[in-house]
Amino acid sequence: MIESVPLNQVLIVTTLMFFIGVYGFLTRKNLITMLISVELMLNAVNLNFVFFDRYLFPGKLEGHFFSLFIIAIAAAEAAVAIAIFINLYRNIRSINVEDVNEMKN
Amino acid sequence: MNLLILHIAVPSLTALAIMFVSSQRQVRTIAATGMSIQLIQSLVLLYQFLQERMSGNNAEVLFTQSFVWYPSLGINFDIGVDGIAVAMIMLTSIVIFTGVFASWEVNNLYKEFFISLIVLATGVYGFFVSLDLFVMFLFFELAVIPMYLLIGIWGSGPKEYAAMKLTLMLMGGSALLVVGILGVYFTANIETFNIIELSKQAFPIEMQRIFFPLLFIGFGVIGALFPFHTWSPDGHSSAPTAVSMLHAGVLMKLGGYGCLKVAIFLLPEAANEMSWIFLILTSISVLYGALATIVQTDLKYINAYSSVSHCGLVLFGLLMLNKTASNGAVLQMISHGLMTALFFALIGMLYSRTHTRIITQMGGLMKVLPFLSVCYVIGGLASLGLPGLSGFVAEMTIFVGAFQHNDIFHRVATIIAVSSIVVTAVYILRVVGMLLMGPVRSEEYNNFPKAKWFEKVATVSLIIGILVIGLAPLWLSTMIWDSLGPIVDKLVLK
Amino acid sequence: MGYQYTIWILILPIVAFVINGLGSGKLPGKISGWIATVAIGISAFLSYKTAFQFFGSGSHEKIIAVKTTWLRFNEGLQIDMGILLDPISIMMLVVITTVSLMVFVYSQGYMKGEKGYDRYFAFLSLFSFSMLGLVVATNLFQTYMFWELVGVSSYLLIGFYYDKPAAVAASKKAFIVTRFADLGFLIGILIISFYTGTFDFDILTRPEAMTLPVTATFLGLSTMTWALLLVFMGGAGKSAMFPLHIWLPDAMEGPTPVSALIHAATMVVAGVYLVARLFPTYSVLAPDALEVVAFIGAFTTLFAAVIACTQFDIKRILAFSTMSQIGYMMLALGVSGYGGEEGLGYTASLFHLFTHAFFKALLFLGAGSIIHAVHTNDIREMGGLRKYQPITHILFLIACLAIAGIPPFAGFFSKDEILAAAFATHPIYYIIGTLVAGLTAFYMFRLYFIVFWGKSTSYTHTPHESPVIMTLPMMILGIGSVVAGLIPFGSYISSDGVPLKGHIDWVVATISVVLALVGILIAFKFYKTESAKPEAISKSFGAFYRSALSKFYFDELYIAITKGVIFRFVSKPLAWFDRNVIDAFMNLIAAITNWVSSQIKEFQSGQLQKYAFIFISGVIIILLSFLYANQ
Amino acid sequence: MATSAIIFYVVATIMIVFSLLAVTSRKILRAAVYLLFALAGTAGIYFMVDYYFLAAVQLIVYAGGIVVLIIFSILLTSHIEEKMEKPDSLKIILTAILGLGGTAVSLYVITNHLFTPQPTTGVEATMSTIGEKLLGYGAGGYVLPFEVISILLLAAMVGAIVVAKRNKPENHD
Repeated sequence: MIESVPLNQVLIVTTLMFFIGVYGFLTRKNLITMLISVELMLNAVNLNFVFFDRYLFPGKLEGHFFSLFIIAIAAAEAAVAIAIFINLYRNIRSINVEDVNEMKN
Repeated sequence: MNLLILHIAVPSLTALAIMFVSSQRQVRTIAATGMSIQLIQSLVLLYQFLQERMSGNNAEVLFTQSFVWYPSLGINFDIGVDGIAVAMIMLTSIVIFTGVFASWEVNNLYKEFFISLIVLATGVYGFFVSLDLFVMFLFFELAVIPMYLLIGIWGSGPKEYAAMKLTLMLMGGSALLVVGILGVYFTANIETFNIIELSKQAFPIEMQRIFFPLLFIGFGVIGALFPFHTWSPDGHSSAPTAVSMLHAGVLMKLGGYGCLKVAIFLLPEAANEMSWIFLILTSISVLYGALATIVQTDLKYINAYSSVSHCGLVLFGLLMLNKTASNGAVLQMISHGLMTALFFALIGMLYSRTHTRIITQMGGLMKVLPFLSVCYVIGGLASLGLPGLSGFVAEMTIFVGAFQHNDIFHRVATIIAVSSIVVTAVYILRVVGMLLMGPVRSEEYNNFPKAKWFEKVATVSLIIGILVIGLAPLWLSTMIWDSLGPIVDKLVLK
Repeated sequence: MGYQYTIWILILPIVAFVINGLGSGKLPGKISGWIATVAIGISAFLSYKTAFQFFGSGSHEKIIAVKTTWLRFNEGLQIDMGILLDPISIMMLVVITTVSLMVFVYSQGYMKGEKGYDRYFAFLSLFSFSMLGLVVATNLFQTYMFWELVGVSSYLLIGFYYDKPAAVAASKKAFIVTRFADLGFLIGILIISFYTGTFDFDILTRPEAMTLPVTATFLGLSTMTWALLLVFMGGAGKSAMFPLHIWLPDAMEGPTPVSALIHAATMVVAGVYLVARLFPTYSVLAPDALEVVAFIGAFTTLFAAVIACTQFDIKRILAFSTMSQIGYMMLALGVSGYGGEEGLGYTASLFHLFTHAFFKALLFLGAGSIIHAVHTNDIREMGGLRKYQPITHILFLIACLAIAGIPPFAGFFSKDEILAAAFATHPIYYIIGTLVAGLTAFYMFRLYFIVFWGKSTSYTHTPHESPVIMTLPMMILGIGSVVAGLIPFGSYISSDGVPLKGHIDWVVATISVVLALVGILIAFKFYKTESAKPEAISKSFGAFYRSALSKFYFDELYIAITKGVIFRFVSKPLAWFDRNVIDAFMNLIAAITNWVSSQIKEFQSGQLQKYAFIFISGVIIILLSFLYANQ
Repeated sequence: MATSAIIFYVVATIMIVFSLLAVTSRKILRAAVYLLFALAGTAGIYFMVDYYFLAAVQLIVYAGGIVVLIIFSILLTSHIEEKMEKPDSLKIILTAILGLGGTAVSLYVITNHLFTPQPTTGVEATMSTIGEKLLGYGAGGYVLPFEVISILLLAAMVGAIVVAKRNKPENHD
């Protein structure tokens, strides 16, 4: 694949994916769907790391490890986020982002 | 140890010491002691300065010392004084010394009050001794901030409004200053904020045209330049006595001092070119302030507006851009500082007895409070320029210097400014007539306590200052004259 | 022998001022009066000594006895404090110290038991100091400084009874009017210093030494003329010349000895002295200005004399008479030329100043003695006092004869010289002068007859003669009023320093004496005994009489200008403008800031997605700008 | 065209389509499932660039862990049948413009930039290499980040438990 698909084209895919994530993050109201969008963005970034690693610095594994760590952190993030959502739901019976304004004022 | 560092250290330590005591008695004893030490060392400084000059030391600034502070930006804690700074330090010492005595009877949060007051004074001292623009500005801000607290907490009347207005307007001025200072710093591009170093740079005229107004207005705001003077009446009328004294007496002088030592000194060509604009503004402010005073009825408003007029004269003298008038301007700063401090002190003392500051509701105080009344008359006479008191020396030096200008425009402006002396006489005599003379207004006036010892200390020290300058002005005038050389010669040469 | 000791003439009064001022309220009994009197006494002695030494030496050259730099303006201009001795300053020293001494002694009786006795003597000493400093000034600025000090002492003394609203108002008025005139003086000084580069009388009064380019003109007159006119404005203010005269009648609110010293003999002639001091300058550089001096002098002398005929307050009559006499002096200066016989007016003017000091001081002290006895100022409530106050009566009569110009009293000689000088140059001024001589005789004797003869009023307290401490100084002044005219004044004082042969112009003298006698006769007819004639005559003058009685409504005019125009139409709107326009503008800025911030507060909505939206937009914009910059 | 390229394009299309569906679907559970496909596609691409370990981790952690977590939380907080309300159209348009703009800028940069590979010889991403690197503390070793991530995971675990656990009744008023 590395030989047959140029870097520019694979980057188009990750860019699209990233901005789809952005779109979702900005339009969705449900916190869980926003989390889904964040995961998409993270995923796109991960792909970028891997691509740059493979295409531009073959034989080095920095991108690989970065992605690995990002996946780990994403897992941690998702765990904490979902814990917060559930707690939130328990308290205000909603996980709508616009309803979360307890700390305002 | 360098005397100038002591000038900053002593008030700081005093403020620190006050923090550790609790009773009012202890607080004011410490404050009075600290400020007395300060006064004494200012006298020593004056003496040493004159001694140095006499022994032929003609350096631009004396007692210099430099501490590296923030090397990557070229910020140093540079200190050093010339004759003007020495005179201003002397003034500050007298005013803060008397200010402590004038606030002898502050009962509410006295500890915090004295700390703020002395921190304010520290800022003023720092401003006068520093040679580094950045440090200077830092101390300038240090002087302005406590003012907000002092007026907002211990003031009277619409104090929050006044405090906010005053602080915001001064901060607005500071904002212009920052831009101006940074402009100068980056144009010079020699990685230093030192004024003396910067003054040796030749700044391009296009750049000067931009930054001179910024610096001049920035300092002009605190020097009550028309039309940026309106913080003055509100601020002064709400401020507690000592704060009014310090503010009108010293803080407003930072404006004139800064205009001279920063704006005009560093950017002489633009000063030459643009002085006429500000000259018009200051001429207005001289006459306008005086005329607006005539109809005021609140004693503090009267003094505030007359300060506008007198401080207008300071800037007016500076803008004439010659040695004599600038000399007069500096003299006027000192003279007005003493005078207005005396007025505010007396107003505070009278207010503590009559509980009103409206002159139409008072009268005949001369009979019941002879000491304070005589002091008031002396202050008034100094204000209207009686020979033998400081006001005359200062005003005449300004007028004579200004009138020596070759340009007819400047001479006409001078005549306009001169005519304020009549208006001044009118409002001073109006106040003296309504307030002190005439029949005693009310029976209860007879129960007023006579002047107390600390009130006498405060007023007498100020009057001594006024008299010394008024009777023997030559030494002071010469001292200032020598220091004006580097500043004004630069203007003439180019 | 040097003249260094003259410094003590100045120092002693100021020392007396300081002692009395600091010790106010603490000094026991009458000690303050004695301190002041002794101090001025020694000053007087030293002045006489100076006069004898100076005039005895035969030379009339200027001598600078003491000089020290007080303040330096720049390389050229500086204020010196010094003592300049020349004929006129020494003459003034003698006049001032003499009259002061008399008034100080007199005051010890007059002010006995008054509250503020020591304050009174402190102020009087201050005044004497300032006045002495004024006359010995070596330069224009020193004159100005003492000029101001004199003004302030006058203010303090007029307002001596500070709990009397009328006194307070009068003192304020006096100070402000003279201050306004001083503004002119100061501007004049500034202009002069600008063109000549000096304040020194030494240079200013040597016209031959002056090579200044008087090319600049303003409204058709040279700037130097304007400068000297402005200086004269200062003099006119102090000397109560029309139209700056309005303060003098009110100044009579002060204690009577003060009026005698300040508002009759010394301070009010400072204007004359000033013009005389700068006379060479006026004469050579600005003859036009002298024309104005003469005109103002002539007008004032007539104007004041007319008003004096209608007044009823004894001190005000004397005040108007003072104005009228000073008008004479100004007139004489104005018509005088420089040097030789031409300079008769100059000599005459100062001669009149000299003699006037004696008889006018005497008149005021006499008036004080009368007021002391009857406790009123209104002459309609007096009458027949010759029985109760014989000494005062005689002395008052002497003074009246002197002022009326009856030979051989002092006023005759000086007035004759003035009229002669006027006759030689301007016939119109001569006619006015002679007319006023008659009027003077009339109103003075009107006063004299009403007070000392007239109807015998029933007094609540029987009037009594004043004590010796008051009558003694009056007697000394009385002697002065008789003999002062016999001094060969011209040989001491003349415009160019060359002695002037004094002689009496008999034609002029006869006419004026006859007119004076006519005036006295009319007064005798009208007022010797009560009669209805004056009433009828004043009725026949109608509106003119009424306006003269109200001093031609000048007070009202000034009040309209100051109160009405400046106070109401300038200051009030300005104060309003400051509060409601400039300050409101500042407040408006604050309000706008507030409004804007309340608007943009919405950005801080707490809505996560809005933040993210703006954040990402920002990132994109920054990216775009980088792209743009890299192209 | 090489087979691998065709496979890539197919996988890429699937990923993009499911990503779009994941952010637009109005049924929340479906969105989660679409996400799963997008993530799985990513894993596929990892396989294609020979990063087998990473692909495995992606499948296990993302697809197996996070998506399951998300689905559980959906089940806890939402009704499955419920359709989410549509966001207002202004918001959609603005966001779409923003997204498209961002895409355009990025694509502009990507297409105009000439990427030059660094000719380096190095290691293959075999399991043993990864293991050595991950726990190596010499040059090129990742033990420090590895440990840091471990701590982070621990902290996240504790944090998640603390946050999500039900408050005790006495504190619950």
